[in-house]
Amino acid sequence: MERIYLDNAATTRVDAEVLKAMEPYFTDDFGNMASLHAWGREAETAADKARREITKKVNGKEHRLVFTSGGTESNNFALKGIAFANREKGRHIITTKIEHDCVLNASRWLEKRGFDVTYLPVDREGFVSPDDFAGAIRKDTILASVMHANNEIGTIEPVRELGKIAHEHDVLFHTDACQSFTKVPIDLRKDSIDLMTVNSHKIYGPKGVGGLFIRQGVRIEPLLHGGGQEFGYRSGTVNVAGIVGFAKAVDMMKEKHIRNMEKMRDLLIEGALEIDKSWLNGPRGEKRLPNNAHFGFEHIEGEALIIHLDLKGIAASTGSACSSKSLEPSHVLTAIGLRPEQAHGSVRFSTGKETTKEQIEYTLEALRESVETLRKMSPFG
Amino acid sequence: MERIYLDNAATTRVDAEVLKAMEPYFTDDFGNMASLHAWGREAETAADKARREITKKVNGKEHRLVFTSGGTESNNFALKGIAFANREKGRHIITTKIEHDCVLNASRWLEKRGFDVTYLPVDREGFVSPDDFAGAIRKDTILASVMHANNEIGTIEPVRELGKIAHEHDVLFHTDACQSFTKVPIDLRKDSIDLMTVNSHKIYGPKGVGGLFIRQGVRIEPLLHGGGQEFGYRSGTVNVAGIVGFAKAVDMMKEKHIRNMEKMRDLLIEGALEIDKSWLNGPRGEKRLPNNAHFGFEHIEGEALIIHLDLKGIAASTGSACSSKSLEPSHVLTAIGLRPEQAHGSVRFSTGKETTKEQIEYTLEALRESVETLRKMSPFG
Amino acid sequence: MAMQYNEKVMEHFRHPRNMGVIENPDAVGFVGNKTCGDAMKIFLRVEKRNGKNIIKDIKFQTYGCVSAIATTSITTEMVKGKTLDEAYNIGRADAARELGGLPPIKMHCSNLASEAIQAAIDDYRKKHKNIKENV
Amino acid sequence: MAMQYNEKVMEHFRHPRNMGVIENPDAVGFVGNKTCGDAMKIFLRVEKRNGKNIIKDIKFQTYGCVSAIATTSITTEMVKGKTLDEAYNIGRADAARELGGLPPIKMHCSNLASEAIQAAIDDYRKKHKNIKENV
Ligand SMILES: Cc1ncc(COP(=O)(O)O)c(C=O)c1O
Ligand SMILES: Cc1ncc(COP(=O)(O)O)c(C=O)c1O
Repeated sequence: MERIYLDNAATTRVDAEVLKAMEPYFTDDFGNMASLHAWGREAETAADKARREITKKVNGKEHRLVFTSGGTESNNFALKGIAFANREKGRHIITTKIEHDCVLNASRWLEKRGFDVTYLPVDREGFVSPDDFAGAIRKDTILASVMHANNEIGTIEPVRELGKIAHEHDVLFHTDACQSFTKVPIDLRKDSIDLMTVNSHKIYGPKGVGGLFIRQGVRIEPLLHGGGQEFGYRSGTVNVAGIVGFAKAVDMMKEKHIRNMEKMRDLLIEGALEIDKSWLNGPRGEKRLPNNAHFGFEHIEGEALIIHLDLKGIAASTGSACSSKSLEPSHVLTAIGLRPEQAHGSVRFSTGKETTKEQIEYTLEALRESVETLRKMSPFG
Repeated sequence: MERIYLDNAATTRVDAEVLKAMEPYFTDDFGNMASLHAWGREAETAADKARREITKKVNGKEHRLVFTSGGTESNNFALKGIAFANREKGRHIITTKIEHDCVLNASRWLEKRGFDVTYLPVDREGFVSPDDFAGAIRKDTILASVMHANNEIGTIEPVRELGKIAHEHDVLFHTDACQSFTKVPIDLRKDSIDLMTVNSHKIYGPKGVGGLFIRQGVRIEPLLHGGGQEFGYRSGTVNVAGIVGFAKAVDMMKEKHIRNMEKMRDLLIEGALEIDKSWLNGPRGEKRLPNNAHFGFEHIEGEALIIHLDLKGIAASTGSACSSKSLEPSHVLTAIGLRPEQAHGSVRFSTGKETTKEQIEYTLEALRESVETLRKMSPFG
Repeated sequence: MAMQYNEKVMEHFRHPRNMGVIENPDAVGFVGNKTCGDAMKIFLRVEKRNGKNIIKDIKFQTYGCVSAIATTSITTEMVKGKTLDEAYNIGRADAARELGGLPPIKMHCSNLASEAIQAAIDDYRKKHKNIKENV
Repeated sequence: MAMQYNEKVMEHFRHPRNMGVIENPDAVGFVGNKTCGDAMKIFLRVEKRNGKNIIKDIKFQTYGCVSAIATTSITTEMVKGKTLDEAYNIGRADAARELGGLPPIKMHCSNLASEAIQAAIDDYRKKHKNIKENV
């Protein structure tokens, strides 16, 4: 049985060339960047080169890239670090209802520590309204955090507009770009971004590596205190091999890969919507992540569908309550106005640079069958 | 020129077999542990196996190993997590003057947040006195954090005794075992340890991977909030390849490797002390890390000596002020009572499992020469 | 957390036993709803044998996750041929045990199957009582 | 942070110019101390030429880090053959520039070399003044 991986939004395969680029930093140039000797200098040179290359991709001339252990750490660092460092200025933070759990749960933690957080609603396609955003800004607002693209339904938020509004009101602007980085253009300067979260394992790089771009001059408190690595912003022995792999992954993402994701996504959307009582969540076209397809199927429970597809060798994901620890359906699907029974029947397919037309055709066939089988099993079918 | 790496306390080469064990988890079984499908299950199975294997090494029957990005994160997590979760019980924490920067700086941060920290002194060999420890415990003490072995001078602290005292007073006991893990026996149960920090890159595993053992039932708040991975203790996509490498590294550390480190350490100590006006910092024998040799040389500035040795292909480290960002000599050397000029002239050599007698002989020859040259250059020589 | 279902659970999910409907059943039980993500319908054919009410045939329909489907499937197997009293006493823990265990977070899903059977038996008893009374 | 010294700095560290002592020097300058980790001693031989005081020979001893050693070395090269007034005006930035740059955190180390030379020149002037006065 061929196995078909359509869960690239969850994580990606490390590209063989990325692994090759990393290898010397495991076994040969394995030094600690903080060391004075040749091994230390080699490590530092490699990490600084990686830092420069990644920073160039997003026009980060006024920014410093601080390496972290991933998107979750970067988001926790950004929110808590800005909050604690600027609490004399104000205690109000703006974010949205559809952020990743790490932004939401860091925000909730800050609420318990005396901060006040506004969670902006979104429309049925998942868009934050710039008017709502502007309206939420208060005198004591210090930070706004709006994701660049949503990980479930693929909505690309109008960060340029939001960043501009934030800056007009002297509010720092952070965006979580874990899903969009290298896939959707972003420009730290033109998009008025003060802080941006990125990670490596969504773009064919290794897990356990991420970064936070920080505009120079922005006051932020470290999350990890210690030896003062990463310009004092993030202590801990730097994961040089991981960083080199991250930079290689960034370098390897080419236009043709994105075009392939997009084409496969569109084939999938077209085919899946031919299934009876199905619908697409999130927007169509330009404003959708190139690799995201997210469907609802009536009378279907998502976990059962995912496992059914899994038995046919196909990897996808669901926002169904049954698949989550909280037993609540996805907060994103709820935020776009789906009823619980609609959220339960949701499935996300995320295409990759290696996805083929044959794989999509096989997947559509399997999807049709599985939906039919499960509906037949159901008392509602 | 042969290159001789004697800075294994800073970081180690990733063992070729460790890398081999990791490789499949980069490119084949690359799934996200949180995914429902086959890729997710493979990842989870691998991580859980690694977790069990590592936990077994330290008799962690009542503990859960939570994977993190390294020693710095684990220590920040332990201190801040325990402090915040138990602040209704009390606000006093005990630690020592010779902890790693990440424990000290996390403690200082907690002091700014309303906690009260006692930094215990040590004797000339770096030992914490159990009497001092017992004397420092107050009614409102919630946590004591004492490192298992010191990273600079190699002193192995009497954690079993300290843990027992802590428990008698209902104080949680944390130990930072980054330097000693797998090299010096420890038993989470017998040593009365509630929390223990470990990491991978000091034992021939990859950088960016560590863990915190947490006794079940201990109240601790996460440092990284988010998707609820790692039993809800540490969010973020789990670095499966790194964890598999960590477990392999733990498995590969054998008695013979430790015996080799020890033998090479002793050769080095014997030879270096033959140099005029030299001395050993830290204790001798059983109570010293098997791979640590730490010397002082009068009239020598450490950075110059390290770079001199570096020119001869030898990697070592120093606690000299000139090598640090703060331009202060090492807090550990100050704590054991060295005068600043003595601290400036300090050098640490840390042997490894691959260190040979020939390398030690060459190193001693180089050391003698370098010390002589630098002393000749000095106005004090 | 990847759900680690065992072989037996997966076997019942892949090939559910007694899946379907009984035309003109003696009793029907329905529990759950779409909003909470799990719903089950149980159809019974009951036969009197030696003065006892025996479940002669049983069919089910389930909307829900893997655990819900597998526990309904195995529960129908377990109660088939049993008396109504015996069937009524088969609790949720029994189905999970018979399946060789479920992921802890999924234990709640196993409630529904026994509840659905109890609902069907209640339905049968209600109807039967009515019949008796009406005679 | 690994210190990234450039080639020229390393060359001066490896092969310090004018290292050593001058027997019976015309002047001596000493700055720094062991406690702060850097100390330097400068020995001068001064010659009058065309009415000017020229540094004819210079030697140094340094206790300190790579930057300290390299800046002393290059500073002695820079002042050799210069008049005392010229030498006095060579500031710390000059040595660092001549070396092609130092790691930012190490810039402070370059102070000491010019200070040591100024101390030696002060010593020369003091002695000389005394001689004049005593004549
Ligand atoms: C939008 C978004 N933010 C944050 C994260 C968390 O990143 P990481 O898994 O690297 O911690 C993810 C992915 O998991 C994501 O999709
Ligand atoms: C004793 C001790 N604690 C903590 C750390 C920090 O660990 P890491 O580098 O994995 O963050 C180290 C090493 O750097 C150490 O030696």
